[in-house]
Amino acid sequence: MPDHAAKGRYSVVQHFAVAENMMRLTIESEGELPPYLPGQFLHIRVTDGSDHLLRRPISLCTASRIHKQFTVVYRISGKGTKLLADKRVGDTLDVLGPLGKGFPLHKGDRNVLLLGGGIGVPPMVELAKQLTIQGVKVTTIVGFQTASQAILIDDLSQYGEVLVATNDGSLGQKGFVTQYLTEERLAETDRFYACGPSPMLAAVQKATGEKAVGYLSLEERMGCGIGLCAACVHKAVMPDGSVGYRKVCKEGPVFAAEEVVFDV
Amino acid sequence: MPDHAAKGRYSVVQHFAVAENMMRLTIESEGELPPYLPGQFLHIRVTDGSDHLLRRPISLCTASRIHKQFTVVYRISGKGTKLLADKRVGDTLDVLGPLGKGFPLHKGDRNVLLLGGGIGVPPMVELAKQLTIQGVKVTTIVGFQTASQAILIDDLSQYGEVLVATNDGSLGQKGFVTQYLTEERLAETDRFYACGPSPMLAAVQKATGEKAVGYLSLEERMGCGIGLCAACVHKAVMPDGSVGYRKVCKEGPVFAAEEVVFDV
Amino acid sequence: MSKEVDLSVQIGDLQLKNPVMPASGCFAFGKEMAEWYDLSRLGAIMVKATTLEPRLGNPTPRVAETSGGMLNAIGLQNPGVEKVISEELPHLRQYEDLKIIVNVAGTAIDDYVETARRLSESGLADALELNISCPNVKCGGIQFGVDPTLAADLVRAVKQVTSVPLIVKLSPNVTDIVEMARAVEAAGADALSMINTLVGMHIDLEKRKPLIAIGTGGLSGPAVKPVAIRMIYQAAQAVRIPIIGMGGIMSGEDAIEYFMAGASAVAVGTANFVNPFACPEILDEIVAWCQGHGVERVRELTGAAWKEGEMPGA
Amino acid sequence: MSKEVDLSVQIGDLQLKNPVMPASGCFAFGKEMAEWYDLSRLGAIMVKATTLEPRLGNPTPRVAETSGGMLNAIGLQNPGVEKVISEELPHLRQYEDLKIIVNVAGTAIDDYVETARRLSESGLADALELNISCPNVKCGGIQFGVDPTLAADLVRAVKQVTSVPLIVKLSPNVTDIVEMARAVEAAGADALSMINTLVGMHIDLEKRKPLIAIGTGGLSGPAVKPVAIRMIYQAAQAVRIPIIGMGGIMSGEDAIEYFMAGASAVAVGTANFVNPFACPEILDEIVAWCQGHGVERVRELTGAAWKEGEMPGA
Ligand SMILES: Cc1cc2nc3c(=O)[nH]c(=O)nc-3n(C[C@H](O)[C@H](O)[C@H](O)COP(=O)(O)OP(=O)(O)OC[C@H]3O[C@@H](n4cnc5c(N)ncnc54)[C@H](O)[C@@H]3O)c2cc1C
Ligand SMILES: Cc1cc2nc3c(=O)[nH]c(=O)nc-3n(C[C@H](O)[C@H](O)[C@H](O)COP(=O)(O)OP(=O)(O)OC[C@H]3O[C@@H](n4cnc5c(N)ncnc54)[C@H](O)[C@@H]3O)c2cc1C
Ligand SMILES: Cc1cc2nc3c(=O)[nH]c(=O)nc-3n(C[C@H](O)[C@H](O)[C@H](O)COP(=O)(O)O)c2cc1C
Ligand SMILES: Cc1cc2nc3c(=O)[nH]c(=O)nc-3n(C[C@H](O)[C@H](O)[C@H](O)COP(=O)(O)O)c2cc1C
Ligand code: FES
Ligand code: FES
Repeated sequence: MPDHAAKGRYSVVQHFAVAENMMRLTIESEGELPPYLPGQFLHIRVTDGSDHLLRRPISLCTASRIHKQFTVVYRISGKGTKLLADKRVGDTLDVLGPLGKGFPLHKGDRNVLLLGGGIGVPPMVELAKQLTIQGVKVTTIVGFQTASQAILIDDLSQYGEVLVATNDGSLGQKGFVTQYLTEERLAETDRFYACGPSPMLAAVQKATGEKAVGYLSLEERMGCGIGLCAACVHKAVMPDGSVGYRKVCKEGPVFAAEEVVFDV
Repeated sequence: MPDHAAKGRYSVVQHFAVAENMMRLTIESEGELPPYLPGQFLHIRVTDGSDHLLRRPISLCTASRIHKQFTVVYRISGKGTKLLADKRVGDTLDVLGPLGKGFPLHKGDRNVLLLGGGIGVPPMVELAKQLTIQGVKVTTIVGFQTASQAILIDDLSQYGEVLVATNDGSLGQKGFVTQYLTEERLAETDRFYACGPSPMLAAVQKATGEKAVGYLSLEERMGCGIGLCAACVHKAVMPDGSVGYRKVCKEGPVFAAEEVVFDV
Repeated sequence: MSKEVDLSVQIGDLQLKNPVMPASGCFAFGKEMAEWYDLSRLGAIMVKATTLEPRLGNPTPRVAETSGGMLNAIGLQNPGVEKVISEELPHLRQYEDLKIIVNVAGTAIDDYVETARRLSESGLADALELNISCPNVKCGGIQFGVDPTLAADLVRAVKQVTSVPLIVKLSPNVTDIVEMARAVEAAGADALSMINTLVGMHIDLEKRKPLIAIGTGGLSGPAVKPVAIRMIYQAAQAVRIPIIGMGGIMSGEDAIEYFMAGASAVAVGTANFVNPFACPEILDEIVAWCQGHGVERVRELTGAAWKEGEMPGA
Repeated sequence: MSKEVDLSVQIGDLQLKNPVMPASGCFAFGKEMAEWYDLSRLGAIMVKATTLEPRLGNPTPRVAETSGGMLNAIGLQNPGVEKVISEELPHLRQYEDLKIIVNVAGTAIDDYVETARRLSESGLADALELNISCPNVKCGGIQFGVDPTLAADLVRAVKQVTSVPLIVKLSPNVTDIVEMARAVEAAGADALSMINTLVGMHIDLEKRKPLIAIGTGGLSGPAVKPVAIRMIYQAAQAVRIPIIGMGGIMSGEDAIEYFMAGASAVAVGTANFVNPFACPEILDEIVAWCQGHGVERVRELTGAAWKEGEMPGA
């Protein structure tokens, strides 16, 4: 089995609510952790039976190799995440991954911008951590519907300035994350990394345009999570330059921003 | 809701192995226990999801109104009972019942014979208890494949003599429970109560014949357990004297021995 | 307090106070369930298949569990139409506004017609459900269920002797459900109920033979819901008569899905076995869903998932 | 130590070292899975549907979860037969004794024939699987899958241009599976694979429209197993050609059930999504089951659940 393909049982060691319908889950491996990158996702079974067959993709939020722990933060949004939320400390979980292509780190970057919207915020934590370790200055812009849904601001603040936007203005500035993408800020940014709902990513792509290079992490419904089924495709520029469907689970979820094609 | 129709959630308070693949499970109600009779069964969901839809019928073994507890003893035989065996103390279970017609107790009986084979032994415990409380002298004959599968002999011994038969002679006498049904014993028996696999019950019916009256508790695969689906039928003499199919869940599982018709 | 939701629906000439009823064969003739709750909570009751003569049904085992569902092969066990009329139906009249829908099965046009005629004349059936789709008996009517011409002939014949609304229950074991739906509509059906069970099998590995005594059984439960939703979505847009939807309904949300696919009412089968209170709980959940989504009349939901411009019979 | 179990099976002229293979569309062209385990563990591999021209496939969402199963509407996304031959298949030749079965899809007889011809001539396909049953594309071959005459015509035409064994994949969305099986056998099919997916739908209640972008999708997973087992049990006794069984196989016991129903080999689809190691684990479980039950040759199990005297083609 190569480095990036791992299947394991993990024990739940922490599991608690961090905001309205948002849970923070820490799981621990018996053996060593498989290799991981910020932006990769864990593919989690929510039952052992055949009731909910498909795994749920949840981004890695942080990891600790020493403690053999992965942490994810997820929203209870449907039947599967509801079942997941019932798991108690001591229960075990069947997890694939971390899977997919994570956020590439570039030597020489000095200032980077992280953009997270809603449940796109979690992957920014491990990313901010790794960038900081490499001596990169990190600024994070996060957006939420409303204050009660805000997550991980404290975690992110450890690694640099955090700017907040909420749709209703109940926390930080009212509006979207893109309002912080001023000409000035983009000019001093070496690279950006974004994760969030499609409309946000499309807006980020538009706002950055020629002004900054960066990455977008996409979300699509998945069948397998490992490149077998072609369920998770998103329109993107193909290696040959044409526009086609690329697999988010295997070729992504992280794509170079300029490669991604959004239907308008 | 009438007395005999109850649906509730119970907490697991004890759950442990009592023999090879045999578990003893005690569950506790928050409120008062519903009414129960020996010979009735609990209809237990083994998952909350739609994976294993059907409930599993398990006979009441003993009950304690003061502790609000029911105890059952069951064999791990298939997928559902395997899942049931995974339940830990503190987990909750969705239970219907006790359901069905239990063993009728008759005033004036002085000597009764209980016959249990394999997983037909558990209902004899509550029956022996209630008979003893009414001052009836109880003799119990139990049969098992082999010594490692023997269950509940100590429990039953509290209420009178227990005679044991095993197919391989590893405990008690070698052979079947019917070997104990001597002319003499039947002559001094006011009534018998039997539960076990069909071949045993057919043998008991044959051996007792005109010599003793009693009851047989039948086992059939169930859909609903409450008389809706007609899955659980067994051939029996109908009220009008003809032979037809009667519902084991609702009209049984206990039938007068002479009513039951076995296909030979 | 939340707004009242108008639950009434119309199935042809049959006015139901609410759209939830137990499915045929999953509620016997109602007596057993009456011990659990007041049956007047139900919009209607679809009772067990009734045949001209008494039927003993199939040998056991008659049921098997499968992933997300179950197989059954009861085999139309019932006391015959005379006893159904004299002993099984009268007690149901005590429940206010509970419509009685009697499921009619048979082997040939003659016995179907005679059974339907007697039930219609009895005054104890508010509607008949023509079971042309029971997969569990040889000559049990399934040949009608998979052949549009035979089905239409049967519907026409039964229509002539009955004065109550005629609901035709379709089998999902066909290549073209729309063709079947259109055929029985053209022959005079007042409504459709769909779906009956899919034919399936489970093999007992130790015994090396089918677990169900007669071999095959009918698959029901959540496993079949996607097939039922698809068929109703297709059929409802091809006919003008209303549809009672069924197949794996376990919750209010499942029922809402059926409405959106094109059903006007729903029947609950297997769920009753899992939870005796399934029907009233599903009804409560429908109400809660409607209140949470600003839906004032449940009948507005029928066909809500159709593409713009797709109208029934259009 | 337990006895060795003879796992070899024969599908027409195709000799397989063991009876387990991934099902088409559930394993891409093998490259991704090769990162998880050594593909020589598999008896064969059924690769993704291949069409004459490249296909982009359907818009997303392409999958939905259902009780005990899933819906998919991928829409035959593939790079076209030329690229499949030049880029996708060659790497599979590195695996010892791994038979390559290429799933062929099309819209009309012509393109099916041309695709099959090129694959057969490439020397990279050990067998072809004719996909006449994909429910997820308009004109995607499903018309062939539900009409015995059309299916037979197609099989005859493809047979003329191919020299490798031809497996025909049947659709379960038909009234009479036996008629379909007989028709393609008579037309020259060397084997059958069954079943493809059942057509289903799931509605997104919040959006009030089908969740799958194109509306319907194909239902797979444990939910459909009873239907597949029943169809194989019926078809296997009506034809003489061997059957590769599929539909909801998640464990070795499921595979054994397929053998007993009449399959000679099994294909594993959805289970790969749940557990990447599904195929080798199922193979291990088959071995363990055989050892536990004194079965020396897995092929002895084929048809074990048939009634005495029921023999294939008899
Ligand atoms: C690469 C990736 C990373 C993600 N990271 C996170 C994260 O860190 N935190 C978080 O809260 N959520 C994350 N999501 C979204 C998360 O996967 C869905 O919210 C979750 O799968 C919903 O499952 P459910 O059981 O609640 O919903 P159900 O409706 O029961 O799910 C049914 C099926 O649909 C899929 N599905 C439903 N909604 C979505 C969705 N929005 N996106 C993808 N699949 C969906 C499910 O996976 C499942 O297969 C991520 C998604 C992807 C693709
Ligand atoms: C009235 C009654 C009382 C019973 N009391 C006891 C008891 O006290 N202790 C005990 O160990 N067993 C008892 N049984 C048998 C017990 O119900 C089965 O062993 C159990 O249902 C098997 O379930 P499973 O999940 O292990 O098997 P699975 O094979 O997963 O079950 C699949 C389905 O078949 C049914 N089924 C399988 N085997 C049987 C069987 N032998 N009898 C009835 N249904 C079956 C299951 O209920 C389920 O619906 C009783 C059965 C009945 C009818
Ligand atoms: C045990 C059982 C018995 C049934 N008997 C009948 C019947 O007599 N007549 C009929 O038309 N349908 C019968 N059905 C089919 C149901 O009415 C219903 O169409 C089917 O079960 C799908 O709904 P469900 O998934 O909610 O059970 C029966 C189903 C089951 C499970
Ligand atoms: C995502 C997905 C894609 C599929 N693609 C194809 C295909 O391209 N060609 C084909 O013949 N069958 C295809 N199938 C059907 C499977 O090969 C198989 O027949 C079906 O899924 C039943 O098996 P399962 O329940 O094990 O998945 C596909 C199934 C799935 C789930
Ligand atoms: S989810 Fe299967 S290919 Fe991406
Ligand atoms: S189990 Fe349903 S009637 Fe007895």
